Amino acid sequence: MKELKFAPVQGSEYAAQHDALFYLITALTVFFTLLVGVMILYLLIKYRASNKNVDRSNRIHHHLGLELTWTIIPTILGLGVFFWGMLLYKDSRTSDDNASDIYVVGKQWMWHFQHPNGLRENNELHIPLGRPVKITMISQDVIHALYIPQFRVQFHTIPGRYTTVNFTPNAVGKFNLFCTMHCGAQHSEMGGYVYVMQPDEYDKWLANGGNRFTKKADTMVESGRKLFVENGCVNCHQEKDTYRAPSLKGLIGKIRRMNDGRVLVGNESYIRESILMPYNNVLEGYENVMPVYPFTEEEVTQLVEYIKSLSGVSSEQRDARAASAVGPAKRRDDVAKQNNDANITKQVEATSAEEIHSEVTSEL
Amino acid sequence: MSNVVEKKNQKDSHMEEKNYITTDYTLKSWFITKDHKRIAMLYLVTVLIFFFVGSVAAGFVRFELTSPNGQFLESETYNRMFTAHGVVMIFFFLLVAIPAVLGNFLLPLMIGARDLAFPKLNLLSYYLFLGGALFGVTALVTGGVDTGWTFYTPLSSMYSNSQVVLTLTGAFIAGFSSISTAVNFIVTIHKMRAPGLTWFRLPLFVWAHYATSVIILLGTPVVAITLALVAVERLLHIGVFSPEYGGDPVLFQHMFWFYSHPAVYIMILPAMGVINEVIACFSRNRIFGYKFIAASSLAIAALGFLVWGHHMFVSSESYYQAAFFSLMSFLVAIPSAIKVFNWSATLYKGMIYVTTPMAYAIGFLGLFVIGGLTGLYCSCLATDEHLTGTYFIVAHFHYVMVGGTIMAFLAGIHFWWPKMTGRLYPESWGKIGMLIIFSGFHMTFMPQFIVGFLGMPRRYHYYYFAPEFQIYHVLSTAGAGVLAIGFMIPVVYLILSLKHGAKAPQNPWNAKGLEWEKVDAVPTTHNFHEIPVVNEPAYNYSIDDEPPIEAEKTRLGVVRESN
Amino acid sequence: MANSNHSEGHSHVVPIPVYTKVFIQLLVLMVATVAVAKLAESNKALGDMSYLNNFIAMGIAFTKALLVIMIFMGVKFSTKLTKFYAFLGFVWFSLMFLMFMDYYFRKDEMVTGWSEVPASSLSRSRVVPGS
Amino acid sequence: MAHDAAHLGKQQVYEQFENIDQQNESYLVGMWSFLVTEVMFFGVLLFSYVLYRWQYQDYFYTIHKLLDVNMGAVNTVILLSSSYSMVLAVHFAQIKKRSAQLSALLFTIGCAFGFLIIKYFEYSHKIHAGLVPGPKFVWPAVDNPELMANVPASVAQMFFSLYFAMTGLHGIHVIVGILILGTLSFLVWRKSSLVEDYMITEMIGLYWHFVDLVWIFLFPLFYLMPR
Repeated sequence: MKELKFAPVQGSEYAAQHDALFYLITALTVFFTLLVGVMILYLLIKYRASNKNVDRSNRIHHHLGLELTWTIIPTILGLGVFFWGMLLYKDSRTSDDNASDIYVVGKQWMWHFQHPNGLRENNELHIPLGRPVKITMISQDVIHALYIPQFRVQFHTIPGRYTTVNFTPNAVGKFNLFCTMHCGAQHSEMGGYVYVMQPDEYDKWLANGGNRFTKKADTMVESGRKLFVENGCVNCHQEKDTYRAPSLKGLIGKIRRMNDGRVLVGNESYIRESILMPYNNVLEGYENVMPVYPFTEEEVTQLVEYIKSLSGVSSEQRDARAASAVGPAKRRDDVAKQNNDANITKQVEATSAEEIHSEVTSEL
Repeated sequence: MSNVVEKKNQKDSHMEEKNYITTDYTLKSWFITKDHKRIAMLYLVTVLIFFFVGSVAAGFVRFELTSPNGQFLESETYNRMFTAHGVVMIFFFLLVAIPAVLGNFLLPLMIGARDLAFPKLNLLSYYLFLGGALFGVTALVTGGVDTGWTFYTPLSSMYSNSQVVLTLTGAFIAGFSSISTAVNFIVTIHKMRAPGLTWFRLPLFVWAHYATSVIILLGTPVVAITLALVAVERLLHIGVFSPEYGGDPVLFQHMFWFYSHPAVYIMILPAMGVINEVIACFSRNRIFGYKFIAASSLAIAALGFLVWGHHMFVSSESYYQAAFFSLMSFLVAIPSAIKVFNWSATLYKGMIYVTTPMAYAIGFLGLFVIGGLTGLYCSCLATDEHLTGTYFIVAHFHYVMVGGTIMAFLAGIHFWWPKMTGRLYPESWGKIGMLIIFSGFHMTFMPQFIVGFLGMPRRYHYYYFAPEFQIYHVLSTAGAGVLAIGFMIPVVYLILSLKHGAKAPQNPWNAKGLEWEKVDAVPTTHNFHEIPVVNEPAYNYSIDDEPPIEAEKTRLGVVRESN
Repeated sequence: MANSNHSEGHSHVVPIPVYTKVFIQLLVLMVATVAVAKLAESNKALGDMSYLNNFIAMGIAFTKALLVIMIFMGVKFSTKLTKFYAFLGFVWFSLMFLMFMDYYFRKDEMVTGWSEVPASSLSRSRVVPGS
Repeated sequence: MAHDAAHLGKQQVYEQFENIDQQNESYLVGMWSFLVTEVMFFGVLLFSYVLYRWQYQDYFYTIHKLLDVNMGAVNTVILLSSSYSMVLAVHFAQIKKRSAQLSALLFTIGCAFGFLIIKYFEYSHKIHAGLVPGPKFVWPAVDNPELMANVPASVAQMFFSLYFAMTGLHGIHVIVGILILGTLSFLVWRKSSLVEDYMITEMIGLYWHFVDLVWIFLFPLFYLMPR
């Protein structure tokens, strides 16, 4: 028989921070439960009706001081817990700049993962130790929720909208992967495992094309490029802006104005919406001429990666830059330093963003 | 119908009026009654049937979970079972149990009125409830629903192959029953109080029901129209909530929880009202901090509408809104804490008789404190990220709803049983039943906290991915067995007491309040022989009050004449 | 009973000319709102000013609603209790617009949301995903 | 207590009430709290409308041109007039001018029918043009295909879903109103003792004004469509 467990393994950096808060609230819960419980039992016994030898004179029925005490103390404690929880939550929801991207499509009833190098996995996810991960998720049917208890993270996977989960695994092992949003008949079978491996083992695993695939698949960028060419996107979206369509180079992070006056930023969601519902966001100065392409969510993620690569920010490129700078070891500080270079390009775009901003504000 | 004057004359000439039960024995007289007490009894029978149905479904669920690979159900059937459990228990039991049964019976008695303001509307609300419930039952019989009681889109609107529309119709109609009851209560409380019964002399039970009614009034229409939109979407394939058609599934969650979180307060506020009455009576003491408790009821009702977002911390709600709702959720806990401390303080210098209702009230405190405090984990953003959607949440809301509402319901049923039926229940059996329910409850739901923290997702049929959860599920199921036995005990002795119970005197507990002091042992159809005039505060107890009836005199088979 | 001896309030009989005046006001407002809308649509010269039609149309709707509630529905002549319930629904309905917070804020946060950026957040545009 | 009742004529005081004042005020509060639920009821739809309009602002603006402003305007005038005749009915009920009350009520019912007839023309036109959301939705709309070509069908469906949901729910309220008003007129015509109490007319009036109130908001939101 397995030994009795009372707490899940702490598999990520966040898990330890989460548990600190968790045990603090547990302490508060136990303390107040005991406080009320002991108080009630003591009063019950002391003032039981059969006990006539107890002073019951001078009863009081209200006492402002007491009321304020037990209003204010719980409020302060509650606010403390609130702020701690809020800050921690913010950390866990913010992705690390160096995080490796992994795309997930949730469908009834499986998880479909794509690594940037094109490797795909179903209901299994292999990741290296110590490397921050940003999972970008979308559902192609109903709402699911990706949940990895050992990492203490969970978020809904919603149709029509990208959501993310961020974590940095810091323990090697096999962890659970669950769907926590009821999604139909086989909801409880929509699960699997997350394998956290030593970085060198992981590199080996990657090089071998994972456990199941002997043949190396196209990277996501390559697959995206193929889709881009095969579907004729390249006819309109060319190197330079044409009268029919804008260039997609440097789209990521760029802030542009639509023909109805809204100002949008180019990110994954923007690209996705422009592919599936091109009529929704038409760039200023262009006509709505792009037809709707019925890509699957997987294909869309590949196109997203490809279009990101045009801006030089696909995961693959970032990894390659990091690798060329510091060799195979992926120490986070080094990667961060490396990434500053990438930021320079973005600074340039940010200035143009500021310009648009001032333009917008002056108009308002 | 006649004028008031004539009524009073009649009463003078018929001093030996029959009580509301004996006034007419025909079945028809029950089914077209406009008497709030009879309607309350109709509700009582109906909700108990639904409690049974919901419990059976829960039994299937618990039994299935004793093995990581399930016992004998298909996953489809399992999903229908837990949905049936949720839908029946919430829409057809918890939301109506205390307001429609105890509230209906007691409000006019407590405020010195002959009936609710709109007796016909009251009867209509019963039939709406019954109609809604029948739709629900039809849905269950013809295949069930598999979406969970939350009906999240697009699963419910586009993907599910079950009786969603029927169930939604049932919930929709039952919603109108709630609304008409709420309108009735509000008007009654505002306009029909006896002379001298000012707001701050009202029993806190009445305050609690007032707050509840306001919530129902403001919340129920929202969920009604939202569910109707889902049904329409299912039938016509239009997309207010479906991303394929440009809609937003998260909007449904906002609208749904806009009502369904306050609905939790619809369940718990009347329960708190009951607890006030019971604790004050059996500690022979005025409720400590009357005004704070009254105000906290209203505070809960108001703040309760500002916390719906805490059900959506991980459903792509924006960070800033999540923070706002988290803050409000911490604040809404404060009024509940105030109530708990005030109840404890009421015991101080009390003359405490631990009768069955009092035992249930203490049990309520024990469970509600745990349920309320575990709410902190769920309103705190960081911990909720891990715990939401797991068995931790399941355990938490069972502690609040079952531990809170059902314990209080049982406390109230026992407390007012003599008034409702004119019979006493056996006191010793009452306490045994309470102890079994209390311990069975902890056995059932304590393991679920642990297994939830370990990461067991809710609504899972199989958990072969993590077989180490099994031990907790087995413990929980064993506890559920104990709980089932516990619930059977009161049902048996209460039914037996109808025939064999000792006759209740007018005021067996020597309690204060119009319903005990100014009304016959079993109230007559129009409750009061003449409208009482109130000139003292509520709960005007003193230590010199007579003790409640002795336990020996309440055994089944002992017949005592009413005084 | 608490309020048994007040019989002014609700049985207040309002003279017909009051109603007629309100009715005429309503009709005038009605004509005004349609006229403004048509003007805003047809007159290109107004250009970007046409968004003002927003405020005018809704402002007129609120005025009309207030006239109906206060005079036709007699809230002006009724007790405080009635007044309370008459406005409770509207106040509470506006609470629902808290939901907008969600849709508005979702655009500019660390959670990848939709892609619209409100002007207020442009200065913080470096938090965009994909960076 | 009973003197009031005697003084005010045959007004019936039900047994749960002490006197006519209490009863009337109870009715009023009850009716208003019912209207609170109605506000929340329409509120949900209104919110959905505002949200999606905010998201698809330009498209909604384009689509709204398919609606006929003139029909909407005429309907608004009709409803306003019916509200006016309704207050007159309440006024005559208060001063017990039964025949005047009856004619005011009949005028109100006539207006309600007028409203429905115009709505019928509007709806049937939309139905013929295939604008009912669902599998048979026709888009771009036949009325103005060039203008509508740029508008995605899903947004148009959303617009018309909301349009039919809100005006439909309002229409149901009008029909219910006609039934209640019809019953009331019948009772007044038969000089039933039930309507001796003007409160019944007053409550039905409140309901009817609420129906008017909803339309006061629906009209600019859908037909004038502020940009």
